[in-house]
Formats: sequence, C-alpha cells, structure tokens
Amino acid sequence: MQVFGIWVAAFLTLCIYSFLYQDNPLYRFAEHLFVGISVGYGIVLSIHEGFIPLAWNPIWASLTGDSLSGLWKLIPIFFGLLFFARLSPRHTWLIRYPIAILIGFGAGIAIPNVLRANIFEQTRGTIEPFSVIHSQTTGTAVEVMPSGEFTVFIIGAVLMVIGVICTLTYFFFSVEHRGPISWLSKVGICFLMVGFGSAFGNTVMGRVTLLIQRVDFLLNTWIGSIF
Amino acid sequence: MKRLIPLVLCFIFGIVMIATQFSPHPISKRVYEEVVNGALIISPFALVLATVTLIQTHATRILRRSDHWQYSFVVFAGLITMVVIGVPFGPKNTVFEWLYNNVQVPMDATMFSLLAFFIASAAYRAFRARTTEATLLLVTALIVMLGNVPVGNLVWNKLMSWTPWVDQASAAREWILYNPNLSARRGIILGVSLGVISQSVRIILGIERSYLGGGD
Amino acid sequence: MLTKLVSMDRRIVFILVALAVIIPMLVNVNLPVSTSAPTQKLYDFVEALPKGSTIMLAFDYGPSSFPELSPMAKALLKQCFDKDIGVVALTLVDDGTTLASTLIEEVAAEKNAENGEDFVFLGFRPGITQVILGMGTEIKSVFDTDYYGKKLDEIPMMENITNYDQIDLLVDLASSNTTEAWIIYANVQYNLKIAAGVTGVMVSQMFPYLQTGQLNGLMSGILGAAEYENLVEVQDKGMQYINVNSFVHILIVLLVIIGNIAYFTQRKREE
Amino acid sequence: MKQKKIVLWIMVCMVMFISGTIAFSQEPAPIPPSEPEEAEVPPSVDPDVPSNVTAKDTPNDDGTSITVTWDIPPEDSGVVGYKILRNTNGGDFEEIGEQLTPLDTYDKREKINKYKDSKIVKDTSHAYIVRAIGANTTAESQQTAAVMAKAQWFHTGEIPLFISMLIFCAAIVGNVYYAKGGKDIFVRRIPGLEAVDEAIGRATEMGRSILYSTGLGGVSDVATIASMTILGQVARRTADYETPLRVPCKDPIVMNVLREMVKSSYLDEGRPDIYNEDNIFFITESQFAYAAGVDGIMLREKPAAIFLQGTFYAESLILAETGNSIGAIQIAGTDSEHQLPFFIAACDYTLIGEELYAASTYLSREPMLLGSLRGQDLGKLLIFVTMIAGVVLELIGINWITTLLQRVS
Repeated sequence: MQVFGIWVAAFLTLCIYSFLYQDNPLYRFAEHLFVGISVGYGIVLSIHEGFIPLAWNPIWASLTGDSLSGLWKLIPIFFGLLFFARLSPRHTWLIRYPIAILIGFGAGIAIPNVLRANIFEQTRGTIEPFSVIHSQTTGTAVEVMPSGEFTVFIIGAVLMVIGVICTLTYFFFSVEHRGPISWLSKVGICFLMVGFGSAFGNTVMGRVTLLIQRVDFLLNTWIGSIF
Repeated sequence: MKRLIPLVLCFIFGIVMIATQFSPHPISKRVYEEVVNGALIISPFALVLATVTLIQTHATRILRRSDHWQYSFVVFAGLITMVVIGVPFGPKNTVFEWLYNNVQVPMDATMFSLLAFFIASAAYRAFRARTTEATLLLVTALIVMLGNVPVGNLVWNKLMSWTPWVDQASAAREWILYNPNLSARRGIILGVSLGVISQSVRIILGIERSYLGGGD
Repeated sequence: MLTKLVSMDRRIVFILVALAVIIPMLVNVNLPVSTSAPTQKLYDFVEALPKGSTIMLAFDYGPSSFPELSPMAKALLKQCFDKDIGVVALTLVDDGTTLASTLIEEVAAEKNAENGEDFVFLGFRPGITQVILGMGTEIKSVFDTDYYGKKLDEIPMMENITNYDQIDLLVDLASSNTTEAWIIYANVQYNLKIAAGVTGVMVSQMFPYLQTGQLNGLMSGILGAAEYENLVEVQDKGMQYINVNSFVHILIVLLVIIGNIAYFTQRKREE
Repeated sequence: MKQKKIVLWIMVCMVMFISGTIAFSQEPAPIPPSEPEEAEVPPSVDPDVPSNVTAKDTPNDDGTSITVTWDIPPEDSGVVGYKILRNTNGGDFEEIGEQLTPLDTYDKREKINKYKDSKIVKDTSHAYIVRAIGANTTAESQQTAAVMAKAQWFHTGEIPLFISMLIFCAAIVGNVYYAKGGKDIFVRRIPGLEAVDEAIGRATEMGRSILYSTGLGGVSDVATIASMTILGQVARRTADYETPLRVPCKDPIVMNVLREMVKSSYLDEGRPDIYNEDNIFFITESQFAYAAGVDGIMLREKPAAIFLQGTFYAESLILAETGNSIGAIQIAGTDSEHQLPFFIAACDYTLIGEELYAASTYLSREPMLLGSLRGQDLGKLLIFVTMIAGVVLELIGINWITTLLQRVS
C-alpha cells in the first residue's frame, strides 16, 4: 500500500508539472481530481472538526444531561440553516441574515485589534530606536555600542522614520500630489520598490526549497523505490 | 424585513464584539466565547451550500456536453470518495488518511512548488532596469538573493579579499531586510489598517451595505 | 538572436530551473558553508549544556514549510541525543503533529534514544497563548498525557520536570508568529531561554529579538539548517538543499543580468 | 477656509489624544535596580517584618483574584523567601501556595513586592498575612483588611485605545456626512485605473471574456469588499459591451454576494437578459486547488483581460504568471503586502495596498466612500504627528508616548 501510495503521488506530481509545458489531459485530470478531493476533504473536516465538537456534542450533552446551556447552540444552527434559502429563488434574501452576522462579527473583532497590533505597535516600533540613541548619547545605556555600529544604527533609525512617512505620503488620496507632497511620495515609491525587491528576493529561497523537496521525492523516493 | 433586519443584526454583533474586548467581566467573556463559537458553527453551513452549487455547475456541464465535460466526472469521483469514506468514519480513518497523504498533500505541495519556476520566469521577464524604480527593485532583489545563499559570501570574499570586511553579502541583505524593507512595509500596513478600521466602522453603522447585494 | 533572447519562451526558463535542481542533486556538489553568528550562538549554547540537561523543542510548522524546517530539527535532535540532553517536544500547530512524531521516531531509532527516557513527545493542544502560559505553572496542567496516551506521571524523564524552571532552552521551529508568542509569554513572564529556527521569509521579523538578546540564537531558513548540520557534522538534507539552492539562485541572477544586457543592446540598436 | 477647518480639526484631535494619553501614562520605569539576591544575605540575621502589607481586589480582571503587595525590604533584611497566609470570612489563617523567593514577588514596573492570589473563593472576603522567611527564623506581618474580589466591567488600561478608537470613528463618520452633504472631495489619480476601460475594450474587440477573481478573502475582509465594489463597476461596463464576465470564487458566501451584486449592475444598465448566474461560480475552498482551477480556466478560455483584486496568498504568482503567458492584460490589486512584489513583477498594473480601497472609491464616486477616504487621510496625519512628536520627545529623553503605545499593545 505504501509503495502504491508513492506511485500515485509521483504520478499526480508529474501530471501537475506537465502544466508547465501546456494545458493537457493529464493536467486537466489532476486539476479536476484535486478540486473534487479538496472539496470532499473540506466537507469532512467541517463536519468532524467543526459541527460535531462545536454544535452537536454540546446539544447532545444538554439533551442527555442536566445543564441546558448547550441549547444556545441552536441559535447559530438556525442561522446556518438559513443558507439553504439560496435553493429557493423566492427566499434567497434570507441568506443575508447569517452573512450580516458574520460581517458584523468580523468588523467588531477587527477594530480594536487592528488599532492595537498594527497602528500602535508599528508607530512605537518606529519611534523606539530613538530612545536607544538618547540613552547611548547621554551615557545611561547598559551596554555601550561601538561607535561604528552606533553610526549605522542612527542612519537606520532616521531612514526608518523617513521611509515610513514618505510611504504613507504616497497613500494620501484626498490631496493632489504636487510640490513637496509629490517629492515625498516619490521617495515613498522608491522605498516601496526597495521593499518589494527585497521581499521578492527573500521569498525565492523558500519556494526553491519546496521545489527541491518535490524533485528529491521524485528522484530519490520514487525512482529510488524502483531500483 | 429584507434589508433592515440584516443591518440591525450586523450592528448588534459588531458592537457586542467591540464592547466585550474592552471588558474583563466574566459575563462579557462568556458572551465573547459564545459568539466566537457561534460564528464557527455558522460558517461550515456555507460550505454545504457551496457544494450544492458545485454539483449543479458540473451536472449542467455534463448534461450540456460543454467543453471538457468528461472531467466533471473526475470531480464527482474525488468528491464522493472523500465524503463516503470521511463522513461516516471520520478523518482519522486509514483509507481517508491514505488519500489525504498520497493524493491531496502531494498535489498541494506540487502546486506550491510551481512558484519556483514562476519566480524565475517573472524575474527574467520583468526585472528590466527601465526606470529608476525598476532598477531599485531589481538591484535589491539581486542583493538579497545573493545574501541568502552561501555562494554570495563566497563570491564577496573572493572579490573583496583586499578589504577588511568579510561576509558582507549576507550583512547587506540583513540591513536591507531590516531597514528600507521594514519601513516600506510599515507604511503599507499603517495605510491598510486605517482602511480596515474605516471599513469596519462603516459596516457596523450600516453605511456600507454592498455585502447585501442589490435589490430590495 | 537578441530579440529571441529578450522574448525567450518561458518554458526554456522552466527547463533551466529544472536542470539547475536535478543536476546538482544527482552529482552532489559540495560548496563550503560558513557559519553565521546567530547559528553559532545556538550551537555553542547547546554544546555548553551539561549532560542530563533538558531542552524543549516546539515543532510549530505544517507540511508547507517542512522542507525548510525539518532538517534543523533533525540536526538539533542528533546533537542532543549524542550529548545525552533530554528533549521535550511538542507542537502548537494542529497539522504539525504527524510530521513531528515521524521525525522524532526516525532520529530516535537512528541514535538508539528511548522514548520516555531520552525524549518525550507531548503532541498538540489548541490555543497558543493558553498552552504557553499554562506550561509555565505546570506542564501537566496542559498535557496530562503524551502523544501516545501515556500519563506524564508514568514517564521516567518527566519525574523531575514540572515547568519551565527545569528547562534549559526552548527551540521554536516556526513558520508563523509562534516565536513572538513564546518570547512574550514564556521568556518575559517565566524567564525561559529561547532560540528559534524559522523559514527564510520570517527571518527579518526576528532581527529585533536577536538585537535585544531575547533570542539565544537563530537558524534562518534552509541556510541555517545547513550551517547547523555542518556544525554537528552530519550530512543531510540541509546541506544538500542549500547546495542546490545556490545553483538555482545563481541561475536566476544570471538570467536577470542576461535579460538586461539583451534588452539594452537591442534598444540601443533600435535607436 | 477649508484648510483652516481641517487644521482646526486636527488640532482638536491632537489635544484630545495627548491629554487623554497623558492622563493614563505613567513615568516609565528605568532599568530595574540590582534585583534582590538571596545568596549574599548573611545567614544569622532574623528577617525583617514585611511592612506596608495591603490586599486589594485586582483591578481590571474578571473578579477571580486578589493582589497582595508589600514593600521591598532593605538589602540586609535577611529575607530569603515569603509565604502567604490567608483566611476566609474571618476564619483561621492557612498557608496558600508554595514558598516564594524574593525574585518571584518582585514587580519590576512598580518596584514593589506583589503576589496575585487567583485561587480565591467566590463571593467571600479574604484577609492576608505575609510571612517573611529567614535562614532559621520567620517573621509575620500584620493582617490586612478583608477584601472581596469584584469583576470589572471596563478595563481602565484600555482607555487610550478606546479614546483613539472614538477619534477615528468620529473622523470617518464626520467626513462621510460632510461628503453626503454634497461637498466635493478630491481623489488623486490612481495609475492603473485608466487601464480598466482599456482592458474591457480590448476584450470586447477580441470577442473574448474577462476573468475577475476576488482572491481568497472572506466576505468581511476589506480587500474583498473593495474588490466587490470594483467588480460592480466592471460589470456595468461589461453589461454595456455585452462582454462575458467570468468570476471563479473561493468562498461560497462571497459567491452569493457577488451574484447579487453583478445582477444588480446588469439590471441598472438595463441588460438583465444577458446576466448569466453560472458565470459566477464556486471552485473550492482549498488554496492551491483554487489556483489549479483558475489556471485551467485561463488556459482553456484565454480571457483577454484578467482582474486579480482582493486578498491573495502564495498562489498570487501562479495566477499572475499563467495570465501573463496567455497574453492577457492584467490588473492586480491587493493589500497582502507579501504578495505585492509578485503582482508588480508579473502584472501590467498593480494597485498597492490602500490604493485598492481608494480605487473602489475612485470608480464609484460614492460620497460615503469619498468621505471615509478623507477620514483615513486625517488618521494618517495623526500618525505623522504622533511619530514626529515621539521622535523629538525620545531624543530629549521623554518617552511617555512609547510607554503608552507599548502598554496598550
């Protein structure tokens, strides 16, 4: 069974790589199989890891036991069932109820968390290096940085503030980009490009490693299993 | 009925989720947990619905004999196999696990690994030093790539052996990633976060209604 | 010729990439790997631990990043088993469980390490923050049994281990933000020493923690794995993959340079 | 005149922000003094009696703990550890918990000894005694007043967060009403948006379809909602030109909303007859299976224009490169900052981050969106001011802004 599994996996791997040459029946076969299998997998997981432990078990427990708290779960189930209204064209509008709940829920969760984790945290991260600069220059720092390293550090900190401000300026929409604003936003674009370049370069290694692993599988595990 | 109730529901759930996050009281904690759980229960139902749609789409394709209709049978085969084995026996069943490990995971990994090819071809085609911005993009990408693999330092140490600095290829990469890269990302994140907040405020207050679709 | 080079069919690029992977893999070329300071720091830390110490190893990655992170885990486990350092392993990611258990069993079989004597695999519990904080007071309160269903009380190695006080180092192998969680909750609140091995894409997020000394070492991506294999003197996937990686990187760099030369020569001629 | 108003607005926000934050920020703790160490204490001394012992309901919790605090003894106090004793409703005192070292109880920020008792009995009052342990002898403190733990409804530590949330909300809502009142709001040109018409026109000329993907995001993601608005505008044009518009979906809920949306666009243009529901269809929820499916569609149908707008992950480049290989005009836009480089490299036009949100405003010109865009710009100004003020203050050694931002997060 294990050897058979390797052969199946190798066959499907090659089917998908054949896409690199052009569209062909083998790729179409793998693509459709992949879609079918993944939807099936999704259904099984949402029943076994979602519906049963989260809704069914608590309800069952309150039907057989004393505590009735599990019956609360009937409310979300009711709203979930409203999705089936989609099947009847006259009642389609009913699915707006569960969708509205999910959207309101998502929006409510987002506001404080985004403010905290992204805005406050990122602003602090930009300002903080200057407290190190202050403590280094006034001699209150625990560890004194070597002067060369400190210079690099100052350049980095100043560049960071300039970069953040210029990039943000690029994202000003209700002002026309003329004069100083246009200059700032041009510098911002330069920062963005450097950022994109480095993100691109940094991702290469991870993706190539994934490819190497697949080739390793084909060459060593699969072909290796033949000989 | 068709528009007002959804807007009210959206408002209530939004406000409740915000309020509970500012309150340490046990009752508010309990409400928070129940709502999070409730949302987790509602979402899977949407998938059941989607499956119905998927079956409809492919059934129509087969009935109408549209292009490549034969492949729709493959979709059904995969779907039915997983559901017939998985739903009654659960995801820890050996056959289900076998299918997952030898069919789904390899295909997932292979699709992911296609990126290596596409990254190379995108780099070859798009990295042309046409403008200042494009040049910046290209040069940083090259520096970071060389700093990532040992060859980068090897080449540096060979070429720059007359300078006192060693292993500067990886140091340059580190500096770029930590400095200009981070500030650009911060700029994007700050802007996007403001967008997220304003969108959420509009949704909760019922100003943004596009999710209701058109009609009445 | 030039026009052809400028608008080269991408399938030629694909073939070149494939060759740059397959040939070095078959031929086994070895390029020297120098060791970066953060990796060396981790190695030195583990090497300095006396016999009978314990490290905790968190396998916080799923199938999509295992090519990068599992070589690190292997090299580190080999070092620990060779030095008689106990290993308490666990995962905070649900799809990491099978990967982690297979890997540990494989290395243990190779090094003759005993489950329960030399290592323990606790498995997975949901809720990252709760798990990390909970183990700070008592590991048993979060994991009452190990992955194989054995009670922690009955495991000889766990006899003297109740919480982080008896753990000398935590190594987090991470593909997402788990390292930050370990630092915030286990290091700041319980003074647990922490090191990490992360995917290449994550590395830049870790620099600040290295600077502040909250990380006692860092392996970055497949390069970090190769460096570590080099230090513990094993030849494995890390070395092999980084060598192949070098070739693909060189190929891409060359492609970009050739593409630009061709593009500009063509443009000059047209003018 | 207008500008004066804006400046006034910002000033008001700033004053509120700063005064609100000053009130809740504290003097930051410098590096803690040498932490008390047990080894250096000469063993013969009797331990000092713990002084100033108080018990309080722990603030900002759910009513499940009481915090006991006492002073840090001088270095030669002879204390090697502490034990906490507790009584319930005036009963006898019993030891609770293990013996604590001075390091366990030392609180860096407030420079005080602190013990949080989280195993209290609900709805009962407790009094505490702190017993200092010396090398051979022990010394007990006075007993504290009895306290009962209460749950709080509002976390006072979150006040700055709460205030800044209110300010942002006010800025956005205010501007939305300002815009709804008929005031014109300027939106700068967004490069790449001009290409939308060009792309649709080309598809029409060639008699090919248009492919539109809203990415992997759920219906509550901002990027998805922005993308839906853009799709609504694109659909109006395709309804005019009778160009087929294909929308593969990853999320079933998004699919439902999109169907409604596109249908109403076609209705608005008076072409409900050419709206075909099957053109907006579900593929799968699995990330790479979705990519495989969309790739297949691209190769078979060869759309002339491809829009990739919304939240994308690693599959971004798979889609963009395949789209490029069939020679389609590609307009991408995402707020996932990790994927932007790949879109920039592989697509003809890319909307970067917030540009995606602004694009939906630019195309639809809805007062609501225009207003909130201006509100967001005010938010950016506020961040600017905080950042610059923070840097300047840090350089002269005042760091309450940093401390405050840190405490909230």
